Amino acid sequence: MGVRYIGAEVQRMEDPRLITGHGRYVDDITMQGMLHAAFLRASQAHAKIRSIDTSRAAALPGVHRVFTLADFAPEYQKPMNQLYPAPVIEQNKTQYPLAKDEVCYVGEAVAVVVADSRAIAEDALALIDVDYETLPAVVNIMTALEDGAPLAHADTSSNLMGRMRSKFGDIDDAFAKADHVFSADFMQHRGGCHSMETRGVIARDDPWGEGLSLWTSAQSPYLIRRALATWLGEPEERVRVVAPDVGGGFGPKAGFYPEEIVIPLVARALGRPVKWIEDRREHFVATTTQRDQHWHLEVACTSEGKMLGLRGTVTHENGAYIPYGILLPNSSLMPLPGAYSIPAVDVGVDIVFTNTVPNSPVRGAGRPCGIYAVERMVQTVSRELGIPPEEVRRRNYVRPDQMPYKTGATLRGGAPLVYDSGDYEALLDKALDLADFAAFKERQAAARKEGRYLGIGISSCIEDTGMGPYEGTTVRVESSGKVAVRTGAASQGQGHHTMIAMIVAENLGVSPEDILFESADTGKFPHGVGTIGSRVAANVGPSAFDASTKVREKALRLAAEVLEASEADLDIENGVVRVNGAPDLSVTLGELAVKLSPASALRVPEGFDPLLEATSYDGSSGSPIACGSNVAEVEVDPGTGEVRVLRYSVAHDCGVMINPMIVHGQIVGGVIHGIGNALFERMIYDDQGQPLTTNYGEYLLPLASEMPRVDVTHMETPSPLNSLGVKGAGEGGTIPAAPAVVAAIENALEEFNVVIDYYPVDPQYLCELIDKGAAQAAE
Amino acid sequence: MQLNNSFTVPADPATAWNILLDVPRIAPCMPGAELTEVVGDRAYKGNAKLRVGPVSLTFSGEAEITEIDEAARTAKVRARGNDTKGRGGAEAEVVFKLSEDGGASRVDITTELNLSGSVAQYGRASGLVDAIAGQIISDFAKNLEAEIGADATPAAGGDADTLAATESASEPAAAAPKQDAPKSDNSISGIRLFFRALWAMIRGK
Amino acid sequence: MADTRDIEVTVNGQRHSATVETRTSLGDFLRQGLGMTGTHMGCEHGVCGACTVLLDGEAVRSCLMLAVQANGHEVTTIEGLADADGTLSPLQKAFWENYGLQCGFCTPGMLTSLTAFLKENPDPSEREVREAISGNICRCTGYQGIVDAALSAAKTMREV
Amino acid sequence: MKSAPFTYHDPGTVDEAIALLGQHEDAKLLAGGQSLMPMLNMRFVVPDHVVDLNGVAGLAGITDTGDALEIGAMTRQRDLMRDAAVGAKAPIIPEALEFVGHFQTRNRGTIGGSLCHLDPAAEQPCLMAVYDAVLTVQGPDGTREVPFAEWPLAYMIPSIGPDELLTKVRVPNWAAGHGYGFAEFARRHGDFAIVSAAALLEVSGGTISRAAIAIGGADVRPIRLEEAEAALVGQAANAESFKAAGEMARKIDAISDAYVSSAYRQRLAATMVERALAKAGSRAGGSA
Repeated sequence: MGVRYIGAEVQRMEDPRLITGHGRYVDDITMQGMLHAAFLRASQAHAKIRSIDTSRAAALPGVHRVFTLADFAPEYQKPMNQLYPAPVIEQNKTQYPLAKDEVCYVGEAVAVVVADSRAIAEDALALIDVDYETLPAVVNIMTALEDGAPLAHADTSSNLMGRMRSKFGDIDDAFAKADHVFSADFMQHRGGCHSMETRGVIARDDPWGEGLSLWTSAQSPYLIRRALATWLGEPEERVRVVAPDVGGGFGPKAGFYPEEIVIPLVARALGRPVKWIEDRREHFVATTTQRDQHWHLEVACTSEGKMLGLRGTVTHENGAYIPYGILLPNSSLMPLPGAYSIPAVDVGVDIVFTNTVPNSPVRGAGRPCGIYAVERMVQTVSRELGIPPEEVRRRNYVRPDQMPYKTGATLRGGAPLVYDSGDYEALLDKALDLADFAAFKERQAAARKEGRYLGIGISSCIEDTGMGPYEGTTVRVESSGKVAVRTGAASQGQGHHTMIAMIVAENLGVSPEDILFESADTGKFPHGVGTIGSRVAANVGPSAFDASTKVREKALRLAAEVLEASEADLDIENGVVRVNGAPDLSVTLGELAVKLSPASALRVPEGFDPLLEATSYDGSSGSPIACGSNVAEVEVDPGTGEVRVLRYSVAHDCGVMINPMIVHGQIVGGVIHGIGNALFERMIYDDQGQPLTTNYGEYLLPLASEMPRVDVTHMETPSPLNSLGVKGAGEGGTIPAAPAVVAAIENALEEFNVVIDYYPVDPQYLCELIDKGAAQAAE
Repeated sequence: MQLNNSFTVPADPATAWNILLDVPRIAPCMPGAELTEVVGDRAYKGNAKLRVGPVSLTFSGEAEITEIDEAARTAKVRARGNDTKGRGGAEAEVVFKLSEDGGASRVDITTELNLSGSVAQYGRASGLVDAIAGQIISDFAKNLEAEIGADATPAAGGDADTLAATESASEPAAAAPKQDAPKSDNSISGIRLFFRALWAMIRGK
Repeated sequence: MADTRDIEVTVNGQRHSATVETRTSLGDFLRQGLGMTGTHMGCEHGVCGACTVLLDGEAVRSCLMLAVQANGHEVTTIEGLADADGTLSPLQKAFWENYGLQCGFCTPGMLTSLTAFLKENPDPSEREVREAISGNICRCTGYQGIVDAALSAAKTMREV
Repeated sequence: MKSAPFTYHDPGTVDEAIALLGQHEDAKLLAGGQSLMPMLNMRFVVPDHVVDLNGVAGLAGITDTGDALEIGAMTRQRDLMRDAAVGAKAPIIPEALEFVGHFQTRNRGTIGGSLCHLDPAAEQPCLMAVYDAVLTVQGPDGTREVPFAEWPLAYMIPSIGPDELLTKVRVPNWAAGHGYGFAEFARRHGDFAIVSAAALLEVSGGTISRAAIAIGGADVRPIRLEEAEAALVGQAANAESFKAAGEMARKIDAISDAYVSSAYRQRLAATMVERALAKAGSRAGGSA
């Protein structure tokens, strides 16, 4: 075996060009004759469009054309496709690529201007006159299902998009035999993705040549290709979708957007490449986000704090349309009952239309919400029964001897959710050690003497990762000896190039620098799924391993013939196949590649096909379940309500780590995203559906100055579900962060009896709770 | 968002009622407002200029008196307008109710105001609409009082050098000493409004 | 008719003459006018910091300056941080070694900001580094790798 | 998010700048650009003309006149923070400027720009309020002086005409060794304050002989806490008197917006005033 890379902290292959300014993001691409587009977006949350007059805009010098839906061919005046059909969707509302006669959220695309420059296109937007008839808007999910509530769509009779339920075990029995039943109500508000690169699309149509090409800042180019081809009624082979360097994704870039239809259509109509780059204000109103979710839960438990059942209802905000099916509500329910062996669950969710931007997964999708809900109930049991929170967890964890553990829930594909491996209690101990939990009470007491309020909070989570079906890889040795590796998986900063190069390099006996990596181009690799749900390492990892194994075997088989040696005596190192014990006998991988595809008139070696290449779609046979326990230590300033996270400790298990440095970065970045959700990020709409938070002075992304250092430790429990033993790591930092932070705040403010029922926990809200608690204590 | 304001007209209800329904006559009393066209029996077109801090807006739109109840002395006005530079719009339904108040007339105004577009999408400045509305109503009332008193048409827009009022009603912006007030660039900083509906700059709750 | 001006700007040591529309931001001019796409526009309202460049050595937001205002000045972008022979600056090297980036979109602003900061503060504390980059938003890294990179680069530069 | 087109002017002198303002309707002055440029990019502000002050001679610089600091309107925040005279005579200024945006924006941002933009939550107007600074405004008919108390006319509207220019501010010196303290609560480093407080104290023998307190962010313009200032004079500079002053701050008028209620602003005002005074008290060496 050559050099070991798997498990090593290899510096990223992506970085040299990115730190010298030579990345290639969509907006960095220019083309001959390229024009620029800007969208007119609905200023009303809900309105009928009486008329649109584009004549003044079209007359502006520099404007090539202005399009509304009516300017498209009749076959294109139809709504977008539903990519995730599901029986529970009772009202299937997808939007038109440009609004037809009704707008249902502020930001919905109404018209598009194509001009010589973006600035001119924006000048023209102000000259388009839309005559709206304002309709009542629905914004608040808590009243959206009431009789007489305004309707999000004029032609519907209810705002209920659909209902679903996670139900298993004997819930009635669980509650009948419980010593205690406790309940909690809480609102969860998660914000947007806010990748630092906004979305962007370039389309070029070459009907007599390469067909329609799309460069888009996306997580799922293959999904876009299929959706676009299907919508257009054209062959997928004539549509090429490329995701070049992408400046962050975090969920919302995994969808299929109106702009990805409109820009190709207008590029085709004008016969010129057209670029649209979303600006930051558009990002606030036109890129899908997560928003409100309300939970009412009851937990049945014994006097010892053993949880027997969970039941309740969830109200989930869907936004105006359904671009992601029921993905988000589903992934909110699926993680129940978290890291705990709770035998019975019965939780239903009402999915509600509102006149706000459509909702989508954001890092972790619904999992952070589901885990937050479970962890809230653990905290509730702890508080009500006076059992320390870590102890309640110990009494309820799924134990290693229960693995594989079927929760009773089902995954999106219908398969049962099975926890494959892990030791949750050991992981908690590691987290507590890292956090110096044992000495916290002393720290807290010392601080209290100085008038400071410290608190500590724990959370534990599981995460289903690596969902199928596949993410393939092709490995091909070139005549130069370099190794071309291609996959469909798009990267938005996760370091796929490095990770895959490490696997292939180790397996094939080449240097990672000799690997030519290309990904996320439907013209170069036939099929892919997308970079979502912490699935890439657990799918591309095995396929890269498998493909490179096949190439290695082929190379060794051929080398054995060439070198007249036994395969068992061969090894590959640094691209050269050598015979053990006979160092002079060698052949390079490049030479072997040439032998397989020789010049004309020569023969391909018998028993071989002509390429030193293999493709694999090997992946994971189920969802590897990653897990983590986090400990947050916070200080609350009762004078202002400000919360500072002083210390944050993570014990995480994502199976075998291919590159621990990359895993570490994913965890730390994920935690900070989660802390942002817990404390800062809030997207406010007014009661008419006008978004009030539309700039970065008001939408509070976490900054370096407020964020703590995150300490991370790992366990590596290999997953039995794939060849490398890996589990996903991309969202494991985010999922448990909010419950840990919220529990820590409550702990810090115990003397005020603060119980938090909303996040993000802003300081004003916290001051209200503190003042209320202080007043009660004074009575 | 709903706004509630009131003012007093120094005239008996019957007189005040007729004045109030005489839109061409009272429009110039509204700070920033300019009536450009009478388009129907009770429908009007016009512009309203408003400056809030560094943002100068001109709303262009129309208003119509949609209901008149002579007996109850109640009138309903619908108005809507859009900023001429594409920064958003305002739409309002305004109910005026006139009642006797110690020989004079009290006008109670209830406004359902909807702002849209970028003018509506700035959370930090939300909460100021009420204060601005209060200021404009107070300036309007003052101008109207002068109008009724003089029984002559005042200079267009009054000469109220009103700046986008965001002061609380008890401490009006106009209290700034006159001699220190800058020369007003009428096209921009003089705040004239058409109908209440169109003051619309900043955001409400 | 568009209002334009002729300007002369030195970017990364090289002089450029151009005619710019006066409303064009410095960032857009660098990217579209000069084709130097290393500078990224993240928010165009001065908060995210991705577009930060050095103007006569001081870090500024290139979205909050007009190109015409750079007339006669020197601008350094991410493309100009390495030596002419391609040798990475100690800060760039430290970003690579400390995993100071993931998607790379905020990186130009981080590198330019920290280049200016470390020149004035050769021996910063972690707190000071965190405050220095508080005007640069990163959504991927959680900032830790960036902070470590800055501290490591400072140490390297002090030892040179 | 590209600015609408405008005609750009770059005068070299104050007179040229004023002349340009007189000639053109709807002209905007461009100082450091850290507030105007975002509003241009977002098209909240759509002027026909932009008059750039960055090339105007004589608008930047700091002069110590003995009884006051005279600060040119185009003096950049960075230069104020680095200036030795400001550090010695008015140390609250660099302390407060740490809270203004980020170092990259302070490299461009100017004091005059901030005073004319007049965001109620901005730090520099709050500083001018605590100092009773005097602003010099120049127009076609010459110059006039405006005490800061009369500068804000309304929300983000200063007392300046369309053809006038703010040229400098005069910040009167306090006694050597005076106490100073700036406290601010914002959600994140560099954000606009939700509430800030600036306090200046002169203390002799443990007793307060002079006090000034300004609060930013709470109302539509910075406000002075005159009642508390008067109450403090003659009192011991200690935690008790500072707390009492804070309680007076709780009664101020405060605005509410989509994020924060007036009640919370009042609560913060109490905390910030108390904290600013505590800092000022400790620096004045007032006996506790």
